[in-house]
Amino acid sequence: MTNPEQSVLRLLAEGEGEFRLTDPDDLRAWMRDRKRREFVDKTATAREAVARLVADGDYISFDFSSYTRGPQILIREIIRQRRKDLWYCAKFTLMESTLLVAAGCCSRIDVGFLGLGDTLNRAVEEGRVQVTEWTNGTLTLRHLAGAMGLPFLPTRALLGTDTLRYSGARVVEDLFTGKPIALVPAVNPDVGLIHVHQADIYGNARCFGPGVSPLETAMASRKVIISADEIIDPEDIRKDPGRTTIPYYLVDAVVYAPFGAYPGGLPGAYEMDHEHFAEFFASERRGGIQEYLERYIFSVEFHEEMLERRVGLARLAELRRRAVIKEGYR
Amino acid sequence: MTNPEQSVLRLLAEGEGEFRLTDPDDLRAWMRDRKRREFVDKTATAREAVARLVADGDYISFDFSSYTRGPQILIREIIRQRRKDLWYCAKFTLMESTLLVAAGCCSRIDVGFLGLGDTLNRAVEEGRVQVTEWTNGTLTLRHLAGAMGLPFLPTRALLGTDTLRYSGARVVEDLFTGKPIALVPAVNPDVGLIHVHQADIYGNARCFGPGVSPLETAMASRKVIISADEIIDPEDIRKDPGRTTIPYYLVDAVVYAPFGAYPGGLPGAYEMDHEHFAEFFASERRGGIQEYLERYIFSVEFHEEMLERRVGLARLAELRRRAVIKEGYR
Amino acid sequence: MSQASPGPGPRGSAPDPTETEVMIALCARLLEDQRTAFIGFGMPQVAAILAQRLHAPHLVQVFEFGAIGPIPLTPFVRNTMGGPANCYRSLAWTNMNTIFAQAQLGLIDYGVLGATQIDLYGNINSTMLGEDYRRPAKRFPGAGGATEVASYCWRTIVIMLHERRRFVPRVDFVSSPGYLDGTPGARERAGLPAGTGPWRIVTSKALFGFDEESKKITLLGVLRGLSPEQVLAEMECKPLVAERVEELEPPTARELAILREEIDPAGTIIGRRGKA
Amino acid sequence: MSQASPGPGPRGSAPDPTETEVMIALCARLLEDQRTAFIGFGMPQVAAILAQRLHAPHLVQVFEFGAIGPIPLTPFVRNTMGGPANCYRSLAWTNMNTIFAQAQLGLIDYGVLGATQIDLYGNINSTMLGEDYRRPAKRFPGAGGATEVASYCWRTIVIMLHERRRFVPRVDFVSSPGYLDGTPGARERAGLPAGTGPWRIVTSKALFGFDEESKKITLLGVLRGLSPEQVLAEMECKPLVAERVEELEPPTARELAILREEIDPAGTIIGRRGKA
Repeated sequence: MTNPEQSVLRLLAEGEGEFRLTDPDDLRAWMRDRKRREFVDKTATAREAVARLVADGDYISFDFSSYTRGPQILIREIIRQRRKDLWYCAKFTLMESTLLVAAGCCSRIDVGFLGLGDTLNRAVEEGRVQVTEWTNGTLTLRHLAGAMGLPFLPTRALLGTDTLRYSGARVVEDLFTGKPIALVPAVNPDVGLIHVHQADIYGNARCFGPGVSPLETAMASRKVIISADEIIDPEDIRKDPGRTTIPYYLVDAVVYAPFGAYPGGLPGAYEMDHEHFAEFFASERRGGIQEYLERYIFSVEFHEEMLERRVGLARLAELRRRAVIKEGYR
Repeated sequence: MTNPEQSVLRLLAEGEGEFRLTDPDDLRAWMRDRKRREFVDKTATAREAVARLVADGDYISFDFSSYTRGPQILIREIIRQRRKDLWYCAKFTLMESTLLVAAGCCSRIDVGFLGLGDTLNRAVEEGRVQVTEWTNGTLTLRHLAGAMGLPFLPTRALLGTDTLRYSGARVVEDLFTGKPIALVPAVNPDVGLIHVHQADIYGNARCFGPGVSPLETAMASRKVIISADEIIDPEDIRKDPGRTTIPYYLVDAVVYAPFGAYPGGLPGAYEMDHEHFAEFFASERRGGIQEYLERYIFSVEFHEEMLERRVGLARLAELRRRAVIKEGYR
Repeated sequence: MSQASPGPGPRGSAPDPTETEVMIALCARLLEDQRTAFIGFGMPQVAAILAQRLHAPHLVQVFEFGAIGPIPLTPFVRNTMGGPANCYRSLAWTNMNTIFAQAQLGLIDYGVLGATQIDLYGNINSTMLGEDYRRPAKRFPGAGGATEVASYCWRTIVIMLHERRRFVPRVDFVSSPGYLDGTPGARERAGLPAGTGPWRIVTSKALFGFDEESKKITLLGVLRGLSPEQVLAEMECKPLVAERVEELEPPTARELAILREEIDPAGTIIGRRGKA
Repeated sequence: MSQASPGPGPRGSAPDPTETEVMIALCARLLEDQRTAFIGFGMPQVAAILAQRLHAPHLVQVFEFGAIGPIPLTPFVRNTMGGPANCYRSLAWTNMNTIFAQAQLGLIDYGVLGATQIDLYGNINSTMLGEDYRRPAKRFPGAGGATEVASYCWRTIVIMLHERRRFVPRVDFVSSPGYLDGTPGARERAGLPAGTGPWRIVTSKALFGFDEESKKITLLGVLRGLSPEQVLAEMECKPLVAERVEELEPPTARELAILREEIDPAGTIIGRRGKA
């Protein structure tokens, strides 16, 4: 089984992309000292949660998607509070990178999928935003590594690509098979932003339907803000433990956020607002993204005001009405 | 971020335990050619499934536990068909290793937890059974590696132990942090045996409650036999996709097996039979394991006959009655 | 072909197909029933639904956020790959690490991807144009999940609008791997799973495969009414040409009816000039 | 101490505790409320339940098959760690890879384990006795999940029957790591998580910690009525002795009442001579 010649794992290639190296022992000390095991009420407004938990320069990860169950309320609040120099993980997102870059909040993006449109493309072309190349799969795998408290995980993706060259991955000769394999470093975001269907006040959270990596993102992140369309009784969590997605001790704040995924949808609860996305993409295309930011973020003080004054309850009711497919989302 | 000196991952230590190396490409070819994507009725009797899918010399993995939701019907059938030279993965089991060894079916065990009692201890002391040392956690992690189609996964367990020395793990200097880390090779069992609450005829399967690694075991194994306490309509699977544990294309046979986990319990359906376990341990202690095998396995032709003639419907009804805790198990 | 917006014509005399309709119909025909297929965003979704409505009702679609085996509801809702209509009646809802693990393990037969630019060896660029990565002449959105799909699935199908600049001798940036430099075993040497790679390219004018030896794009078929020369003239790179170039039937009346009446009556995908 | 089977006596005058009851009560007292604790099979389960019923109602128990935060129903059902009574009202039901990942990540405060044999540096042997691994004088069941618990949790508590042969200068086989050879940083040098290791050993006679410098077992307390000398005489290895050795109160009437009346009225655990 073993080859005595092979006393090393040869490094075959190494990307030049930057990443923040996590020392698993530093991370463990954080998890020991900062993740509260007490059952305390963690509910907060979006404003309070972002003020307390999101700092300039933080690495931010978003879950699940722009169109479906995304923590849009939290992204808007981060922009409203004008955070700077964020490093954004675009592992399966679209709209948020445009908003963060246009608002001047974000100077680095791990791609995944950068997002569409000239706002972003020009920011990269002109060097205002620094991009590190990954893929949706490897970014999500990096979250799994981070969630496992490991420095890296192996994968057979990235091999053969130029993406590899501009990523932070390394290719080694596998000690077992002798074949090349890529190692991707863990990512441990400073802040994980996750929208869920239901959470209790302690942070036990449930989301329904497919997804990217809600649990891995919650485990990997140093600080976790949950936005929840519904707050439920902690006893309800305990009566159906198989449906818990995220246990409370991973969570630092719970924001009660009806329509928190708007303009995206929440499966089984409300559909995405296609008209709003059309308006967003149209503003982006005609160079009107600042007006969009002003209208939906800066000119309103908080989420509910935006919903009431910019979207309107009739539209929200219509989005709820359209959510006729309930199967499985409970 | 990168250290140009560090062009290799140094091998620091290497266990001498044997394992079957999986070449991920050979495994992929198997998954391409042997896992059926067609929706075909895979129901079979335990006898048929074991006859067709379990061969002498196979590496066998069991999920979840001896006391709870274990595929006991399939273990008994393997013994009844007197398979030889099996390599058994004792990742979280107890009773089965004793039965397999006492019946002469098993010559190697990956430990985990060997099981209790002199039958096993003597077999190891006398060299009739070869043991390779692992831990419950690293055996389960090896299944995850196998499930991901990877040659290995890293872990911070095994380090510092003698277990490491007699395992198949290797310790390297991590390329990212420079700290020692263990790499455990993937395991891809020849046969995965998994008991579930519900399955449809194609193999889509659901199990409820906590567990060891039903999905990882199903993904990692070349052949998968599901035993299910209930067969459900495929449309029911599609109406609640969040509850599917194992998708059909991983599964090679579905055995309809009411009380298939007996003498263990199935949460929400029936409790374990404490009296039976007491009888089993007592036979083991007084050297009567062959009588136990004869009574519960060899002298009956199939599972239902064993239940009827050796356990009795009154006892089974009592075990169902005791299963009063239903919360979450559906 | 007309670029006009389609609309249901009198029975049996549907208006000419759009380029997008051609791509989608040609792609749908390639998808076998009772096979697993990793479906990318946009046109691949519509092609998979069309295949399900026609010859492949048990095509098992999988998506990068973990839905397995849905039977999407129609009309198709643009953009909601992860939403309830597209994920309707799935066999399982998992997540990204699980589904990419299954693909890496060899369980997914087809991958279906849109692409911005491709080269003679099937390498896909979705990252940037220009000589210098640090100063891109033009930036694209990036690899997304296509790298995993193109690396792990047994047969990758790429859907592309047939435009000259999209087919180049060598892409500026390999975002998702094709046959790399085309040398024998190049993918395997890089560590990619053996026996995988781009299998077909479907365009609005033609169907391509890859030469077994040289790994070069090879013209297999052209849309009825077009000549191989017309097709090749619209490509910057020079593909091989199969000994017998098949004539590809344009979308049938049945394909078009399902596309226009059932799947996309609002024309959100098929009514536009296709953009991958 | 009496080894007799316990039974509820008249109020306030419970019969003498069994050795198992002593171990369980001493262990329960160490478990803080509102902390996470990885609970091993058997006595650790009963100790955790006792702690929950007394001072630690929000002790978050986790188990190697993935149950998180249950409030086990009593009477305790022997052997069903993964069954409905023990997993009752959990916060979440996960699986082994997930829960060991959380422990590896540093989220689990306490580990509580039974052990067969331990040495001066807290290394645990649950594998074999003898000079030659290939020819064991005596085989044990193996490491189980204890290696992960002892490697990852911040503070590992070991519960053991106080018998001479169970405390040895050096174990024949390190199944689960203590402080290894006791040299400074030995665990960290091996790659184990920094700042972890055995924290307390609870026996039927005494409580031990570990010396910060030498990492040797250190006697911290003895059960009321016993002298340190009596305790040390029953150990093959020679632990250090704290400057002030605490007198440990035997199980209180309240502890015993809960153990005997609520948790284990059938005496399946507490009524036997404890066997780890």
